[in-house]
Amino acid sequence: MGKIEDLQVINGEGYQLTRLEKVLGTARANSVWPLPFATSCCGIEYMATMGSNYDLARFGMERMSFSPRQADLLIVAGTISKKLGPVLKQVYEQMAEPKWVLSVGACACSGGIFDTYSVLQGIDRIIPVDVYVPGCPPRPEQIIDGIIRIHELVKNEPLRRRYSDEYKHLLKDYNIETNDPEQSDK
Amino acid sequence: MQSLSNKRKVVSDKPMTFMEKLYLPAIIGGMWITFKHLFRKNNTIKYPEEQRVFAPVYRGMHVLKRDEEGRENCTACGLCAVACPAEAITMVAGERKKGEEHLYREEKYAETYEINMLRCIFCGLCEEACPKEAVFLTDRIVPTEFERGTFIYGKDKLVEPVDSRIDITKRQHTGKRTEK
Amino acid sequence: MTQNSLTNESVFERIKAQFGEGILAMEEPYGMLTLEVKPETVHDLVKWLKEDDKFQVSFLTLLGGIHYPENTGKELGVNYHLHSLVHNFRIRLRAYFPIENPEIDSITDIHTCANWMERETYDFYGIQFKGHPNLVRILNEDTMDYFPMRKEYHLEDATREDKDDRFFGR
Amino acid sequence: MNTIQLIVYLLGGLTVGSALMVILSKHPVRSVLYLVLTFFLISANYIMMNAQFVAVVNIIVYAGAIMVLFLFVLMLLNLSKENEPRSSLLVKLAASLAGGSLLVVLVAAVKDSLVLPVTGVVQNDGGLVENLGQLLFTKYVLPFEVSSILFISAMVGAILLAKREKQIID
Amino acid sequence: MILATVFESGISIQYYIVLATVLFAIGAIGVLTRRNSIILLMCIELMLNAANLLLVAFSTYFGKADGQIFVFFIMVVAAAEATVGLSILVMAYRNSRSIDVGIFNKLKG
Amino acid sequence: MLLEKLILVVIIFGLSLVIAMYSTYFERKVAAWFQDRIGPDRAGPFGLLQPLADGVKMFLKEDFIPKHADKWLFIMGPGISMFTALITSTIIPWGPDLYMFGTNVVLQVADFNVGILFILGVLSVGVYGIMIGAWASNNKFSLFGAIRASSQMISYELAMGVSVITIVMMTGSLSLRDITESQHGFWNDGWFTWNVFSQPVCFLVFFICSLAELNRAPFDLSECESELIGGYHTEYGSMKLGFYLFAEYVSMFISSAIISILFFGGYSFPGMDSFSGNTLAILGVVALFAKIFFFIFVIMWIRWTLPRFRFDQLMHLGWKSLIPIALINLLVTGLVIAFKNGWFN
Amino acid sequence: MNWTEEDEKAPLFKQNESARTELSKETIDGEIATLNLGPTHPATHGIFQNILQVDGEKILSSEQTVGYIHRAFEKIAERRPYNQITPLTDRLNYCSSPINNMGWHMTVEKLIGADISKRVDYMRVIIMELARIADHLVCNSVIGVDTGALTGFTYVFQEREKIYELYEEVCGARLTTNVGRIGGFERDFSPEFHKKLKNFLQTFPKVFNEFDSLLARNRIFMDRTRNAGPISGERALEYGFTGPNLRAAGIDYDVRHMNPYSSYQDFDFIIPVGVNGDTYDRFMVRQEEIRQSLKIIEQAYNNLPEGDYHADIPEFYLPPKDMVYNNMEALIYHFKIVMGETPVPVGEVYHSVEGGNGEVGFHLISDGGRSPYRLQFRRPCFIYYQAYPEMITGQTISDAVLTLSSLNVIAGELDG
Repeated sequence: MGKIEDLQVINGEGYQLTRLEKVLGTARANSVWPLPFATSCCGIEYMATMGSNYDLARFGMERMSFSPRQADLLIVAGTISKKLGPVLKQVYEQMAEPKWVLSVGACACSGGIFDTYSVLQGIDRIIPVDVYVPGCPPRPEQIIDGIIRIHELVKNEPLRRRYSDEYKHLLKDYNIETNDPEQSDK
Repeated sequence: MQSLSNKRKVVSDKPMTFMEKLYLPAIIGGMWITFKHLFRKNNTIKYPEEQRVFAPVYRGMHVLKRDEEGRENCTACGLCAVACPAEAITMVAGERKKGEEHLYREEKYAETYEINMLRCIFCGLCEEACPKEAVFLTDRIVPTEFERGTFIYGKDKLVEPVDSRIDITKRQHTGKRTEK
Repeated sequence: MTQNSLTNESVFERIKAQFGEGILAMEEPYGMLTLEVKPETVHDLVKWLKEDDKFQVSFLTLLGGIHYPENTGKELGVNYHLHSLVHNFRIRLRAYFPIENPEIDSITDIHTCANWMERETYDFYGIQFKGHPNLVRILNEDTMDYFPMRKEYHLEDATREDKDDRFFGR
Repeated sequence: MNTIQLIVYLLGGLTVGSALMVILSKHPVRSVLYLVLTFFLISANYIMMNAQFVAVVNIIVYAGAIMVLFLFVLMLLNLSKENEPRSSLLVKLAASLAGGSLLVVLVAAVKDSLVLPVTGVVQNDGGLVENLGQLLFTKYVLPFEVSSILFISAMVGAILLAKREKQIID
Repeated sequence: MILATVFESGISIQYYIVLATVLFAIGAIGVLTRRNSIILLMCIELMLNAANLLLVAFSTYFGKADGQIFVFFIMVVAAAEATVGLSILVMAYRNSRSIDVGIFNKLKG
Repeated sequence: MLLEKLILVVIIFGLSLVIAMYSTYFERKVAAWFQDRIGPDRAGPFGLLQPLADGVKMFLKEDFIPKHADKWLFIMGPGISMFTALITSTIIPWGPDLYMFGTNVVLQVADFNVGILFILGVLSVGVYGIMIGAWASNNKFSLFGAIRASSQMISYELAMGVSVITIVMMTGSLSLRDITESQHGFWNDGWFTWNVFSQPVCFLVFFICSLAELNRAPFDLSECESELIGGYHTEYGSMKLGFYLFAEYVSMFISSAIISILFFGGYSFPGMDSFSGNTLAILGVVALFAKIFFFIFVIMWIRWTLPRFRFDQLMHLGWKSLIPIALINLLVTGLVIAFKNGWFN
Repeated sequence: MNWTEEDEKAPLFKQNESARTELSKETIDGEIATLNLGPTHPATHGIFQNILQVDGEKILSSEQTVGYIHRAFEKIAERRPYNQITPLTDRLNYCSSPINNMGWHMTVEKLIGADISKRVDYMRVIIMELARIADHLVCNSVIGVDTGALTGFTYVFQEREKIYELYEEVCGARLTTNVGRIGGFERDFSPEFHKKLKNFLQTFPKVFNEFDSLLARNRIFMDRTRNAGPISGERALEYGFTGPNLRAAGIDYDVRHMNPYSSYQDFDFIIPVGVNGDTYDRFMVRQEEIRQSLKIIEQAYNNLPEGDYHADIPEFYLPPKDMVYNNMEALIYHFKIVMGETPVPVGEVYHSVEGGNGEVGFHLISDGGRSPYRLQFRRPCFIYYQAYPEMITGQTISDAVLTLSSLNVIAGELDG
């Protein structure tokens, strides 16, 4: 992921439309509701980020939605073991489009020091990741950095990107079904 | 069971008083506490605009130091790689050729020196392990990225530029830590 | 502070008198009484220690396996750390058995908390605890087909590709 | 046909339609919802007849309380389409026939027996609360009290019935 | 804000009689056809409501409030019936795992 | 006449929606102030565009209906919630009459003669939105939320009704306009005119019950996220969730209005007799809104201070404390009224 | 996460089939629902799954699945040199990592027989008690959050942030501190640390009392927590409880008092205990322990002896950098320590410290090699979490959530 610029070229629209998309994108970026999938140490730092000193609410992000249906941003913070992998994938699949993934901390990004038989070596093996935040655990500053990156992404993302072939292809690589509105009736 | 120490004190056996049973006094008390906070100055650091000052010994992004003459300190001894619990450091040693004395301080140097910032746990063991005062952690934070590949930091990102040195003098792991 | 009224010697003597044959060896590394016990004796000994009025070794601190691939016939072992809170006295028991037939009596009927510890030990080392109510894997996936803590198995995840082993001196 | 007539006939049609849906819906939850709709429409009829108080009370009591109770029980029992009991086609047919003939007989009987005086403009404020209150607490005070007793006994009975007793389950 | 009554605009009382009768018959048919006992109870509620409708209609027609008073009594009865009926159903469901009316044939001695 | 009412309806609905929108913003800000934080400040100046951003986000979100959900009911649930939340606003008297364009504009959509009963009726129907939506989602946590919500609402409606009856007895009318008028001004005959001073217990009961009916903390059991994830709206996303959340804030606005009317004199304010005409009308509307905003703030304040009840404790509070208190209060009030009217002589 | 019927058929759920069969067959019928609390339910702060059988709100039985973040600490420990195990211990109970760090250092020091000075002991006590405060603050504020009172959480987290700053001054990290070395500390307390610690000792009690009065005597909170997840002292011992959870059940077992380490015998502190072992007791015990910790910190800080901040063990404690550069002997030691070549005595040692959640033990078996032959951690969470089903049976779902948060089960420690 991350080739947003390319996609924008592909889906190039008229100037007015792009402008509207910019406005909508900015609005969307200011209301990204996170789903904290916090398993271990990074979860505590995430709590600190939510706390008064760093105040994630400034970005309109204090409404945590533990239900994947309502979330826009999946924050994976902490070790994901191979046992937990399917759960994470399921949560990702349950989220409604558009959705983004922030991988917080060394464990989620790459397994960190836990290069062991039981730990998944990076969540990007099972779900697509938009932004990586290094650190073990990252400081709240870094988590906010990552969130600002996500906001950049949201701002510049064309509305139709989620229907593009590239995106479908990407999900197919991960064996994730796209939940088309037509399919969900069944 | 009898007391194992003689210092025990029961802390949670106070029965509810009548006033407490009425709910309201405690509720009003609680609301008064929160109300007082309404007028208190907030403690928030507006992060991207305001930055908190990190401790001088903060373990953030690494730097490969140069000495006073601008030569790289690293001699590719590999101790940092051995000391790394996350096995995030990779290096290839190279022999210094003639005419490169202004670049490298010792006869050997690191041709490539890579830290996988996604693996790194910023424990600071590499800094301690380095006998040449070459690798240090600094109070800068590693930026976030979109791509996984960009987190393999090579010498281009790690070695400090000659013209903008990174101050690590406050770190107590530096050579200034003389004692006795 | 409760006085440490029990000494290693006194405890050992009483145990020896009671279980004689079952005790194979006695050590005192760093002051902690360590007994090597026949696998068959462990259950009775733990029970006796708990029920004995004088000792009241009623707290199971730790239970874990160990693997010595070189000790033929005694490859696998189980460590028990017991603690008498009243006397503040700690004792370590150990039993070894061959890797072909790693079996020992479960002590879940004496110490409830041994349940998960035994499951964990089974999960790690494949030690069978006879009489355990539900001896299945606890930390690893049910589908795992080996016992990861045995010395012959690798620690690392085989799928990691961002590492070049030549540089780590291992 | 003036507007009010139109509204009244429309309301009547809708009422009958939604009442029909109550018995035609496959799913009990939908039946409940259609019945709620029916009650709303009946309340609308009451309002058309200038009986606002009865209308609102109808909504509060039927839609707001009784039907919530029904829905609640349905949710608690977690009934789905699968375990919905079905009657055979024959039974359905016979029942519809019987019901239909009942309808015909009723309508015929009621229609024929009616010899009502043509009323002029009736001074009607019967829907207002004061009148109802006056009547309820003077003329009908005994039935009122009796109904409250009925209500209490129904409550006690319901609680007794719903209260779980061990031996009944076993 | 008092609406004029419908009877002043030319609706005859027969209309309400027929409407109430139809509703009553629908309820009756429901009772006969459905086997889900909760729906049976609901149909009984419907029949009671048909009666209510007629009572209110006559009460308005004659300009006397007595009819509406009876509506309240019917409501009380309906509420009582619903609570007791539902609790019996829940009870029966606990015992037999079904809400089919057929289960009540066990009541036969 | 009809056009006038139509305009009023549009204005009131629009106003309710705007106020609900900004209540979400206000709630976040209030929470932030209580917690030594800043709150939303990045969307627009002081974060004022935050509700708009949320709205746009929700509109653009994929409209998802879970596979096992009952499709129509799933869509109906939020709709019913929204509808019942909005419909109550029609009978609220917003202020004294306004003279405009030569006619007398009544700032009330409908002066329903059984106004209070209407409110109770709508409230009792409001639970359907939650129940239907939750049941249709086919999710156990939702179902738990629905069961909690419905039993909670039914139970608290009783105490609420009894406390309302007390007020009705004091006033002798079910119309909200009459109730407001009976509390005219602030001080009359050596006593306060507002009901809160003569019926403090009744006010307390009513206030607690309206918190429970609103599903607000400390009674937010049907959606408490630490136990039931999202409660009844667990499976909802996009605008349907938005409807639910919106409905909550609209109801909050309306209940604050009703509390102000029943106990704080509605649009009356101290010294209102020295004004007349349009000035009085406008000042009255301002006074009512000031009271409404104060109660919205109090409700939020309570939410960010108190822990929530457990379900059985909630039921105990409702049935064993509030209903008896309300009944005793009713009895005492009745006796006092009877005594005043001289029925004992 | 929400498990719909579809999800129950997913293979993930099938994995735990073996565990589910334990539930008695009779209980599963129409009125009794199976509720899946976790793995990603907001109440299971870490990751563990509880399959509850509920009748209405009442819990009839439950079955746990753990191991969702199993990271194989003990296996890693067999492959890493002694000094590289410190970062591992950070991640056991990450709410109070310094205690684990220190416990590990003390274990190794016990093995090699190092002589630790009083100053190091006292410095360790200060850091460990700060960690205990941080740990208990997380637990208690999360109990508040789970009861719905979010505001208290934000108040104490501001103070926790100050503890982070203190850690940062000492070691350079906030959460996974990796503080201290075998033999002492890597550096002395900086002047900034002294300033911040004094400030913390001054401001903390006020904020803490505010938090306390928001919850402790509020009837709603008391009703919620009293009799929620109770356990008797005997059962608690049976289940291997230690730490605050055991003390809440009325048994005053505290490693700091029973087997004093790091000069804890010098300090005067009481051991708070509860009565019923319910959530309220656990909450109150932790509250009181925070006060006691503050007292200990004050005592240790006021009596901080002069001296060196590390023991004189050149084989294990890294020499200063300039000596490495100039002194051959230091250079050799440096290489040996970093490569893990220093000889370690063969032996077996068990050392335990009072962690945030109870007795954190290190059973270290050394064969003289560069890494431990076997290192087993006594992870208190793992041991006592098995009591959870017994504690919540017969309680409501709300109680189960509260019990879970008041037990303070840290997933990292649980799954090892």
